[in-house]
Amino acid sequence: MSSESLSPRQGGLLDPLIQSEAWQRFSHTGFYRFIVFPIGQIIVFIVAATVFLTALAYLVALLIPEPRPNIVLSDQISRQLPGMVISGISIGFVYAMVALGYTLVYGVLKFINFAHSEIFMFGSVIGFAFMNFLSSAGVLADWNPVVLVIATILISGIASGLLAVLIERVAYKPLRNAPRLVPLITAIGISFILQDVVRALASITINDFNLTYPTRNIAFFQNPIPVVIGTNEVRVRMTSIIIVIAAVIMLLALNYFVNGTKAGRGIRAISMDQATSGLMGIPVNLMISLTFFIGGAFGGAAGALFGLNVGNVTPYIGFIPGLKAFTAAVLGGIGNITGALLGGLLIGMIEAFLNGLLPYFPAIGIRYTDIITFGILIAVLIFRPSGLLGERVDEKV
Amino acid sequence: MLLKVNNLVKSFGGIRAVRDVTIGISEGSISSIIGPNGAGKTTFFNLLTGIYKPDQGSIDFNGRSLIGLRPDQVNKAGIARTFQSIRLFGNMTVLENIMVGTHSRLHISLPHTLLRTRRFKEQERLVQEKASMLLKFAGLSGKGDELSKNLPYGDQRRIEIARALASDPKLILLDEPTAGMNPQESAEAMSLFRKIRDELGITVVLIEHDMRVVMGISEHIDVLDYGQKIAEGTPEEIRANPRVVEAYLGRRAMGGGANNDSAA
Amino acid sequence: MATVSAMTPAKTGFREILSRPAVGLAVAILYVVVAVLFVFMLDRRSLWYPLASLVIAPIFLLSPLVVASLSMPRIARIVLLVVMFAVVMPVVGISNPPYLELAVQISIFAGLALGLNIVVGFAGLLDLGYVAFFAVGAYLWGMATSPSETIFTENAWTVSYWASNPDLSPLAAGFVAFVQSGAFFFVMFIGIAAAGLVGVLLGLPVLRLRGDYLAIVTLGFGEVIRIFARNLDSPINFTNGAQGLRNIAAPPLPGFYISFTESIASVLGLRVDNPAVLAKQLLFYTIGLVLLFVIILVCFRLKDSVIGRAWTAIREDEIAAIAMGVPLVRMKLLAFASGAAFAGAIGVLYAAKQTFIDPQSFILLQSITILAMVIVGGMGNVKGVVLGAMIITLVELHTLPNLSLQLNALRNAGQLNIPTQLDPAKYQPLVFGFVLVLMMLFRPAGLLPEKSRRLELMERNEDDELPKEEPISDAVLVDGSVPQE
Amino acid sequence: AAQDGDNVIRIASQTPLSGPQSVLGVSMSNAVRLAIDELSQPLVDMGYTVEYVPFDDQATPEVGVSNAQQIVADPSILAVVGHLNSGVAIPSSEVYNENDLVMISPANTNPAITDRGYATVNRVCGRDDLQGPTGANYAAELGITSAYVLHDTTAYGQGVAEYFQDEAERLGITVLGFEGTEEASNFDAIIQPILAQSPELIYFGGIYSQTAAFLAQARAAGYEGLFMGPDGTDSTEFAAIAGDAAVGTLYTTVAGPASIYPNAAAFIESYTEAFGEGPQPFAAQSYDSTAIALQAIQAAIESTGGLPSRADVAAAVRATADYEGLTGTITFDANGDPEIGLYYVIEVVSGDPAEWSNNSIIATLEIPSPLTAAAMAEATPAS
Amino acid sequence: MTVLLELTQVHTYYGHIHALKGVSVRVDQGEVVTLVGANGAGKTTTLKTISGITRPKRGKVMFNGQDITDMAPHHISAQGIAHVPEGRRIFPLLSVRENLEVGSWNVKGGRGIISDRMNQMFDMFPRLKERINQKGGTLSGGEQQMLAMARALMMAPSVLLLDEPSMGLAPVLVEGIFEIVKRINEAGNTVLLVEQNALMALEIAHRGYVLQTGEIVLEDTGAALLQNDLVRKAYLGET
Ligand SMILES: Nc1ncnc2c1ncn2[C@@H]1O[C@H](COP(=O)(O)OP(=O)(O)OP(=O)(O)O)[C@@H](O)[C@H]1O
Ligand SMILES: Nc1ncnc2c1ncn2[C@@H]1O[C@H](COP(=O)(O)OP(=O)(O)OP(=O)(O)O)[C@@H](O)[C@H]1O
Ligand SMILES: [Mg+2]
Ligand SMILES: [Mg+2]
Repeated sequence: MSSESLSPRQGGLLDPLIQSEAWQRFSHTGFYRFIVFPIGQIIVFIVAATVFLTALAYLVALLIPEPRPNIVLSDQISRQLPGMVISGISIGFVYAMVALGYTLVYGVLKFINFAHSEIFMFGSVIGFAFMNFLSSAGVLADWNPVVLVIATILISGIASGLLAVLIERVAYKPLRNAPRLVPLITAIGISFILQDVVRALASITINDFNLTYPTRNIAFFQNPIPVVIGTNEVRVRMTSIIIVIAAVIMLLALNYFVNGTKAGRGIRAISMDQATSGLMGIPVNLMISLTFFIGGAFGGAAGALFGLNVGNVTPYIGFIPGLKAFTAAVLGGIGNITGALLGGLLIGMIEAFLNGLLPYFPAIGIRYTDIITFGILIAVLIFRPSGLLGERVDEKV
Repeated sequence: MLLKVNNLVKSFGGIRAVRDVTIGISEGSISSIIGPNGAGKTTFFNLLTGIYKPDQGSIDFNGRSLIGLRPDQVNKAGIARTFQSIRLFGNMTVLENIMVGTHSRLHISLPHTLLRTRRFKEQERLVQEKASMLLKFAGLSGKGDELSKNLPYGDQRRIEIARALASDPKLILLDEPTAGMNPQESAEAMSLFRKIRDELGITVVLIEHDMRVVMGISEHIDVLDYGQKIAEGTPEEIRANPRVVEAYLGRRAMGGGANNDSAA
Repeated sequence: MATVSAMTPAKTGFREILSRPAVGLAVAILYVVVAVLFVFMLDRRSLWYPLASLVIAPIFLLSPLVVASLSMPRIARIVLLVVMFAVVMPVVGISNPPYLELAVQISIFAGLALGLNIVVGFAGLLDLGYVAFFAVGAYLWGMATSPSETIFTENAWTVSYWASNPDLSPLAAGFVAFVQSGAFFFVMFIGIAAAGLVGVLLGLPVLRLRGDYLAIVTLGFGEVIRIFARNLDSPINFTNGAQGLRNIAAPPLPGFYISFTESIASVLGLRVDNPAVLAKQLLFYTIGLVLLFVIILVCFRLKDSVIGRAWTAIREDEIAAIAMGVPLVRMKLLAFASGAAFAGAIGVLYAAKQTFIDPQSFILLQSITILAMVIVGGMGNVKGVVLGAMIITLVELHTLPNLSLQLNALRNAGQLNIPTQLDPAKYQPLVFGFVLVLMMLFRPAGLLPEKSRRLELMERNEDDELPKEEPISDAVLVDGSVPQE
Repeated sequence: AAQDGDNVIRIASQTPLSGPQSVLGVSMSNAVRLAIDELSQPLVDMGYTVEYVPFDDQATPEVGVSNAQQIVADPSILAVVGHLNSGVAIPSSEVYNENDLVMISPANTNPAITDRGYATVNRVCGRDDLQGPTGANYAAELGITSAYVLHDTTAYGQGVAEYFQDEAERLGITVLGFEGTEEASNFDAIIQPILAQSPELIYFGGIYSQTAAFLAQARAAGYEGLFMGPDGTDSTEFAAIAGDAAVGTLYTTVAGPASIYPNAAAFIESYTEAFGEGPQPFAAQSYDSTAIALQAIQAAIESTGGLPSRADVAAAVRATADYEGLTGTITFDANGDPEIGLYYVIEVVSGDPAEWSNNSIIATLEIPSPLTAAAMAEATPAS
Repeated sequence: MTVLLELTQVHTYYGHIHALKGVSVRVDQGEVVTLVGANGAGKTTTLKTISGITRPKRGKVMFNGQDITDMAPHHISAQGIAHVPEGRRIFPLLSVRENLEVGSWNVKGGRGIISDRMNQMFDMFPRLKERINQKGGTLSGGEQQMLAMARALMMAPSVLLLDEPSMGLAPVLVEGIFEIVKRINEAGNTVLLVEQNALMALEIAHRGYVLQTGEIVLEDTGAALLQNDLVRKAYLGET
């Protein structure tokens, strides 16, 4: 596992600033390294992706101004732009949070934890269970919505993290010396088990496994916020804003944890060499459990946020977001934390743009969204075989 | 000259690992390349064998340029090598390892393989024979059916050499072949290197830090430092070269260690 | 250097006796006879029928593998296998058609697993989209012969298998008849070629990728093929999209299959209403078996050749392999293409047997199931992979359904009371998940590991005696190539 | 009871009992069980035991076919009720048909099911090529001029959506978009171009779990037009998921709402009592399918005087005429389609799941099956 | 002198390979002890058995009067045993500073102590200070060896286990490494040294053991072993 170097590369326009003494001092403070820089990075990613995709869209509009009779593509783009960007960002952050789980585990144990999409699902179900409990106790409406959201994220995050640790202990730890494909198969087995166990529990307790978040009666979550941009008004859903804020806070915390704390350093050391880490005094198993806990907690929290956003979850919702998040992790460079963030945002944005604009090309349509997304992934990997931010490990021989 | 390298350059990002190296190897010789850690010796081998692409310079081998060839093509052209950190096919037997080495000399055809034609069987038989011959040659008799990863270090070095020999090279490149051997074992290894040249007629180039081996076997030595060639000559000339002594051989212990290039 | 300590003595006694050819032969014959007797003893009317069948089906279907594994004179083995496949299996199949169906499904999945094994097990390339090549073969035959209204059936330029044009000239009619009789096998070859070609086309750009990057790209490719299959119904209809292709043709049924079926049935005293149906199953069984046989032969021949050694070398260490003269991309492409070609051929058989295909038959879960067969059986080991395919197919198609049928029968008989929420029929994937996890935990190298992996496994078994607390990966420290310098 | 084999009659069902589609599959299976419990008395009186054997086809063709082989191998199974997915029903019914075993489908609306003309294959549900146009016709009647059509990319959803689109265009409605998506929960991005074109109607060919989630999010994003779906919409869960956004939704179905049909009301009541939850779409049809099978077996026994052969049962099923079921009166035509399909257009009146049975019928259409229509056309040649 | 570290009749296996067949080794407080032996004799395995990476099947490892046979590696290292493993094994993607920080995992007493120690290391290996923010993997072989040593010394161990610290190093650096070992020992630390370069190792060692195929065949003072015929022939390359 690696994280991007925290100091900007040299040789740019900003060199005079970067080389100034004040900046040097500032750039080594924790405030810069763990707050300013990561937030800057997120903003840069979002802005860059938006600008790039928008430019591309207008380029297409230039080439094919009227893909369908009475549809002027450029008009549609400007009308839909804010909506597409917002939905791209909000789902992008969900993908990013799930992708982090893949990336952390991959970084440390070098295997793809396919059960992670079920951890995500579990988080969404726990979120439901918690809110449903409050709702049936009749106190849901009394809770301050902000407190409610925080509590839900915490509870589903912790529960999912513990579940991930449990899975690691039972199904992966005994196989740590086995060929890497073996835990892949147990992970798939665990997926089946988790889906059905959750389903059985849901069926027994509420006799149904279509779980609808009770928040649809709470005005705070339901009433969209109208935002007027230029001449057109977009309605931003509260849940989208919640996702973005929660994800950013959690990502900052993770960045601090991995790059700024002793435990984080230990995890990074383990990812490179378990045996030597043990020699250094690092409790390897504990650190691996910690990794699973954090990855699981992120997945679970993302699940709860997702559930809150879409309103309805089942034991089977994990698969598609899981697949996309996995794609995102690979796109960004698997094992790389910043890469997972970038990959998630990119996949979310690309999807939003494609889903928003392909309908104007009836011969293609949004049914080809996934194909185009995968096409982009393949193209990126052909030119950057280790993903966008993956370290190019040209093996030294 | 079997191999003629002119003005070879290779950098990694800011690190200039090989700068403007010109080296010639004459046919039938045993020669060494020495130099401090990080001097670019292994990188030089990697450039010769196509694992890295040179930034500049030419490599002419046996009258043809090797620039732009893939490692397998270089192998086919007649250069075989071993690795500084042993890279055997750990889960294959010793014999199988050596058999893989013959790959570039074989005729590979799917129909023949699937139909098990006479020609296929004949070729398999030849490969087997050659592998057994090399097994004996490298002093590994009786260990042919063991998994290579289960053998001790010294034997693994020998397997690597036998595997490299299996492709009938004109030139063999050995990267620190005696590292981790004790003096006794190093002496045995030296006689193996001589046999390779004398009995098989293969030109040998080695990278070594063990001066007993280098001085005892080399007919010619090139010295690299900071990616540049700083000296060449016979062992006696090198031993007497003050630049080499200062950069590499060392008179007395120097606490900080004064070798090395790497990033500025 | 260290010496190799004596092998564990406890097991040798029994093993040694079994390894005598005469004993092996006797045990094999006894096994087969008992298995067949068991099948004929099955009483469909018994309350415990599902449970009995659940136990007996694997016993019976595994018998060829038992014969293949016991030591006995080569000729005896061949005779025994031929008798098994040519006589015992068809007879049992006619008396108990679900077992015949199972045999066909097993041959299909074993063939697929063996194809994937070439890519994953031999060459070490993780392919998560293998089902795409299967789809290519299946759609080829499906599009050629389905009466569903695709561009192929609407336009005259393809010979429709079903509606031969009455106005054809005698010459053309003769050609059509020829194509019809040989079409299946002809298309099977095209399927091999087409899937192999697709394998190369995909492989060319992506084989430079390492490990898990390759996995995600192949996964994406599998999805792409499925999505194309689903969406290529407009603007021009190639695949009939989500509606799928129905009434796909079967290969022509030779007459003697029907008479064979009828005579066997009359010998067994069975009433067979529609012998053609059973005969068709037998035909698929034959094709599946021959195909599987060819695939196994090809696997063995490839593995035990320059090509196989090159693949193993690539799997072990790419850089060393290329430096030793193994052309990486070409050998990887060969692995990809041969694995794909098998899948293509089996796809044709699958479409013909299934008579209906739609994009849902080719989802990611299929690829993963096939991968599970390879790994559960023992990556790289042909016999192991066949066993893995058998077991997973049996568990999915026979064991689990029968388990829930048994519970349901008990419930119908009033002997068991299960709330509907916990209806066992609903939880087959749960049990399947447990089966996967437990199998891997207890046999991490697969049921029948490859030779070298078997050695690793033994090491692990001994390690089990060590304190469980902190198993530190020792392999890393000693064997791992150290990336840093 | 099962020991005395010759008197055991079994009815099998094949539906997805596991996986995401199991909500529907389980409910179908439950309804079959309920029908057998409630309606097998006449057969019991004749001295037979009727048993139910549920199979899980996992919505997967291999599993369906393999189960089908097991089913046909059990001679006491005289009828199959199933499947949910046409992709599974088509290959499995080849096996049934080869063995003369009758299948009655409660849910496969794909035209291909009966268009093969098999003597053993029947269905009690509507056909996509009739249901889709029903919706379009009604939309035209409402004076809708523009519509946006979505589907779930399944054979069912896409099929019905395509028939809707064709009819709508024929009637002069502008179809602003026709899109299929596998997305099940997050529709943010998909809604954008719809909002940008402000259609008067969205038609979504799919199952309620997807369509309801879509509707809720579309309303939240500001969509104010009409929403319409096929019979996959007909579930209390639709209201549970979409909440107040569900109000005003239109859907087409062959099953009238319970509030108007006393039989249906009784069914819902006994179903809820037995299984603790309300029936899902296709449950009523499954009940009817089973009832028809039981009735046909009874008729076959009466005419043959003993345990009938499967072919007898198949013939008896095909001969079903004027059967008064929960979902209307059924007479099979020669292909196994109901001769006259009674299609309702229903409007959702409340976001409360408990109120679902009070949904109001706003149009009723009788549409003949293609065979029947052809026969009628022959009988009264157009002048 | 007090016995600091003691292996009694240790048997270690790799699967069915019996690598140590009853090895007994004693290291006293303040000594430099070296293990000499051919390839595959079991030297590395002995060190790995001490630091808990491999587990002996039989036998006992005592440290400071405490049984550490079945302890996890991180607990053993917390006892004050530092192991510089064969092949250096630097964390390639961590910077030099981070590598040293990882080495001080068990150091109690906060930032102050750690930065003091780090400065000591920089005094000992000035080269490392120049490379403080460079990634470990990009260092040259010699620098990595220094880093490996410094990383182990960060935990101020009472015993240092060194496995072939001179392998692959230029002659000039080999001298430097031995110089440092001497200095460390003079500062009061105990060292267990494994070296192919038996001559130099025996020169600085107080005592030495000769290992052959997993068994101890000789034990004596360093000076005496240097004179021993077997040693001279087999390990010093003399004829
Ligand atoms: N793939 C690579 N990426 C980055 N830097 C590299 C790479 N390969 C080599 N280097 C750098 O190039 C320089 C020369 O390395 P090389 O391995 O050739 O040294 P060497 O002479 O073989 O040293 P040694 O005797 O220690 O093996 C070193 O500074 C090394 O860090
Ligand atoms: N991971 C392993 N798996 C199997 N056998 C091993 C393993 N590690 C070491 N061995 C074997 O154990 C024996 C002792 O090895 P060890 O590495 O301790 O020797 P050594 O004295 O350090 O040799 P060297 O001088 O080569 O470093 C050797 O026969 C070796 O082949
Ligand atoms: Mg080197
Ligand atoms: Mg060693």
